[in-house]
Amino acid sequence: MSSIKFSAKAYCKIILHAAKYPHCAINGVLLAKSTSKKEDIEFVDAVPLFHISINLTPMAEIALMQIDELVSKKGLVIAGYYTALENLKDNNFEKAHHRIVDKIAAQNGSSYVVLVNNSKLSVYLDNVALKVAQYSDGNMKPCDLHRVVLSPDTTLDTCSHLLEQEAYEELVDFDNHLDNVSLDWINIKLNEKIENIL
Amino acid sequence: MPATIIHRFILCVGFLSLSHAGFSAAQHRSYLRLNELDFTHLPLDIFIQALISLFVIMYGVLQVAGDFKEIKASAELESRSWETFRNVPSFYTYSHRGKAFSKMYKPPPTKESLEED
Amino acid sequence: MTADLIVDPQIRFWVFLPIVVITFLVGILRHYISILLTTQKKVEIQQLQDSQIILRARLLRENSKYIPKSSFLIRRFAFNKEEDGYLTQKRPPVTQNMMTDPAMMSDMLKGNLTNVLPMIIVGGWINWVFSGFITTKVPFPLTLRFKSMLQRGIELSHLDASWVSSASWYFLNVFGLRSIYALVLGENNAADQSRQMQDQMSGAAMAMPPDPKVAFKAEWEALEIIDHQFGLTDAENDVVSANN
Amino acid sequence: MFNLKDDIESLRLWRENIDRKSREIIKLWQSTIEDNLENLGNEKFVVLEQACVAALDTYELNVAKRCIQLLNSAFPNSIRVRTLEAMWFEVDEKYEEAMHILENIIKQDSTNSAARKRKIAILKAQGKSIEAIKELTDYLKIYMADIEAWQELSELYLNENEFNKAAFCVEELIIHNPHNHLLHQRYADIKYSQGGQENIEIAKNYYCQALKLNPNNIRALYGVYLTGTHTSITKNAQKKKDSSKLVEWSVKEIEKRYSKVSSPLSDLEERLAALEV
Repeated sequence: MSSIKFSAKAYCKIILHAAKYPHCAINGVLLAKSTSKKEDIEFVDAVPLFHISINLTPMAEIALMQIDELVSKKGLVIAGYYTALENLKDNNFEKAHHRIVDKIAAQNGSSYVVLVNNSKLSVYLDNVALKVAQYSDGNMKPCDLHRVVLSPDTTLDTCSHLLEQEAYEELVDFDNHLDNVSLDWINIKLNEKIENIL
Repeated sequence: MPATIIHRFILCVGFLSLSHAGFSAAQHRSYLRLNELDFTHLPLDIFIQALISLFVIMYGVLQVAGDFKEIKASAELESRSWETFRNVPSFYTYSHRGKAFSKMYKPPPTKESLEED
Repeated sequence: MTADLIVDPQIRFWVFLPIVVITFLVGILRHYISILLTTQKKVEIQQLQDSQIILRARLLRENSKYIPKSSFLIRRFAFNKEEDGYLTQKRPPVTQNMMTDPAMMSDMLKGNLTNVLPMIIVGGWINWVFSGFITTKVPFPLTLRFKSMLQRGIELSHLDASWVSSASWYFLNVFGLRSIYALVLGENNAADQSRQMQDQMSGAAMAMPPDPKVAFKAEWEALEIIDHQFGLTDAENDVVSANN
Repeated sequence: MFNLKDDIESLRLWRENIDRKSREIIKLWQSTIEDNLENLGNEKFVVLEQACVAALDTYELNVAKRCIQLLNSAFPNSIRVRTLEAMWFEVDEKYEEAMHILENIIKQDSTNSAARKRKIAILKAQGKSIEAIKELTDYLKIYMADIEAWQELSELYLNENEFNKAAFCVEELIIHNPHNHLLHQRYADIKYSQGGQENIEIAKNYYCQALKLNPNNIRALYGVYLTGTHTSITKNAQKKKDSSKLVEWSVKEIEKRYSKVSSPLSDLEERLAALEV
C-alpha cells in the first residue's frame, strides 16, 4: 500500500496553525517534491495561508502565485491543501470543499485535501490528528488513515513539545503577512526551531 | 505625548500668575478709589503679565489634555485590520479548538473513535 | 457716571458667593435625586423596530453613493414598495393617550418633582433671604430693557442697567452653571458604568414620537426623490494620481 | 505594582480593540489580576466580565465560575450576568439549559438584543448554520441598524458560499460606516470571488476606494493588481490601456511597500516576480 508521508515541518506547522487560531477556520497549502511519484507522496513543507475569511479567493490567488514562483525554484510543487474547520464537531470533508481546492487541483491534475481532525487534538498529541482525502474532478475520496505516515516517528512528540512552548506565537500565515509585510510566511525561524527539537 | 510633571507644573504656574495679575488689578482699583483718582487703564505690567500667563496656560493645557484626533474620518480606522474587526463578541461561539487545547477538557468518546479502537 | 456706586465687600462674602454655592450644590443634589427616581424606561419592541427602520432609511439616504445603483434600488424598493414596504406598512392607529397612561403620568410627576419644584422652593427662599442686594456689575453698558431681567427685586429707576440684583444673579447661575455640571458630573462616568452593568441598555432606543406614521411619511418622501449617483467610479483615478 | 498597571492597561486596550486574545488574558489573570481584584477600582467588573469570556474561550471553567460568582454577588439580578451564565452552560454543551436562561431573559425584557444574539450563537455552535441564518434574518427585521448582526450574517453567508447575500450584508455595513476601508476591501473581495466581468469592474472600484481611505491596505493594493489584470483582457483599446497602466502602478506601489520594510524578506524579487505580466 502506498503511503502519504508528512515531514515534521509540514505536520507541526499545520497543528501550530490550528492552535494559533483556535476559534477560526484555517487553511494552507502543502508542498511536495516535484519529482515524487503520484502514489508515494511526501509532503515536505506546509505554508499556512489564511484564518480570516477562507472562502474569498483574491488573496488566495496572490498567495498561490507567490508560493508557486518561490517554491518551484527549490524543486517543490503545491501538491495539497490543508484546512481545519471552526467548529470542534465539524470533521467531515464536505465542509472542507473550499474554492481554492479546485484551483490547486487544476494546477497539477489531482491533489490531496488534508483536514485537521479537531476531535483528536489535545495538549498531548498521541496520534495523527489528520484526515486525508484524494481530490480529483470535484470528488473527495478519503484515504485510509493507516496510509498516513509521519517521518520521523518522533514528530508527534516534537509537536506536543512545540505546543507546550507556545511556538504557535511565532507562526506567520499569509494573513499576518498581509497585515504586516515584514512578517514572512516561510517561517524560517520556526523551521529552525522544529529542526532543533527533532 | 503623555502629560509630564513639567507640563502640569507649567500649567499651575500659569494659573498662579494669572490670578496674581487679577489680584494686582483689584488692588490697583482699590488704590485708585482710596486716592479718589479716576480709572483710565490698567498699568502696563499687569496687562503684560495677564497676557503672558494666558499664553502659558494655553500651552500647558494643550500639553496636558492629550493627543489631538485626526480630522479625517477614516484616520482612526486605518490602524484596524480584519484581525480585530472580525471579532463580534455577542456572537462568539465556544465550541472550537480552544477547548481541545485546554488541559481541563476531556473529549467525549465519539462514534468514530469507538469504531477505530 | 462720576459718582460710582461702591458695593460693600461684605456683600461678596455673604450674598454673591453663597448664591453661587447654593445653586451649584442644589444642582448636584437634583442630579442624584433624579438618578434615584428615574426608572428604566420600558421600550416596546414595536417602537424599537420603528426607530431602527428610520435610522436605517436615513443612513441609506445619506450614504447611498457608496453602494452600486442596483443595490440601492433593491433597498429603496424594500422600504418604499406600494404595500408592506418597511415605510409603507399599515399600522393600527396609535391610541395612546397621555393622561390615561399611568406610567406616563408618574413620569411627568417625577419630572416636575426634580425640575420645577426645587426651582420654586430654592428660588423663593433665595428671594426671601437675599432680597434687595446689588451683587455684581456686568462689565459693559446695557440698555434699559435689561433692567427687568438683571434687576429683579430692585425697583430703582435711575440705577444703571449693568448692575445685577441678587435674585437675578440666582437665575443667571441656574442657567449658566449647566456646563459646569457637565464638567463635574461628567467625571462620574464610573458610576454610570456600574449602572450599565446592572441593566443592560436596550439597544439604540431613540426617543420616538408616539406616532411613527409622520416620520415614516417624511422618510418615504426623502427616499423617493433621491437620484442615485455611484460615487466610487473616480476612485481609481483619485488613488493613482494621489500616490504619484 | 507597576506590573499591575501595565496589565490593566493592556487589558483595556484589548477590550477597546475587541481583540480575542483569550489565552493572553487568562495568563494575565493568573499572574496578576486574580490577586489584585480590589485594586482595579472602577474597572473591576468590566475586567471580570472580560476574564470570564476569555476563560470560557479557553475552557478554564474554574476561572469563569469564579468571575460569574463575583459578578453575581455584586449584581444579583443583572441580565448581563445571566447572559454570562448562559454562556457557561453553552461551553459545557448544555445547550438546553443555556436556551432556557436566554428565553427567560427575553420573556422578562422583550427588547434585550444580547440574549437574542446568544441564541443565534448557540445555533451556530451546534452546527445548525441554516437555522442560525434564518434566526438572524428574523432578528434583523427588528434590529435593522444592528451593525454587529449584519457583519455576522455576512460571515455566515460566506461560510455557505452565498456570495450574493453576503455582499448585500456588506453593503449594509458600508452604508452604516462608509469610511471604513476594511468594509470596502471586503466588499471587493466578495465581488471578485463571484467572478464575472461586471463584478470585477465593481471590485476594482471598491479596492481603489479602500486604498484611498487607507493607503497602507496591502490587500487592496493586491486587489487592484488582480482586478487590473483581469480587466485588461478586453477588446476596448482605451480600457485596455487604462487597466495596464493601473496594473503597472499597483506593481510599483507593492514594490515600494516591500522596500520600506525594516527587515527585508528573503527572495523578495522572486516573490514579486510572480506579479510581473
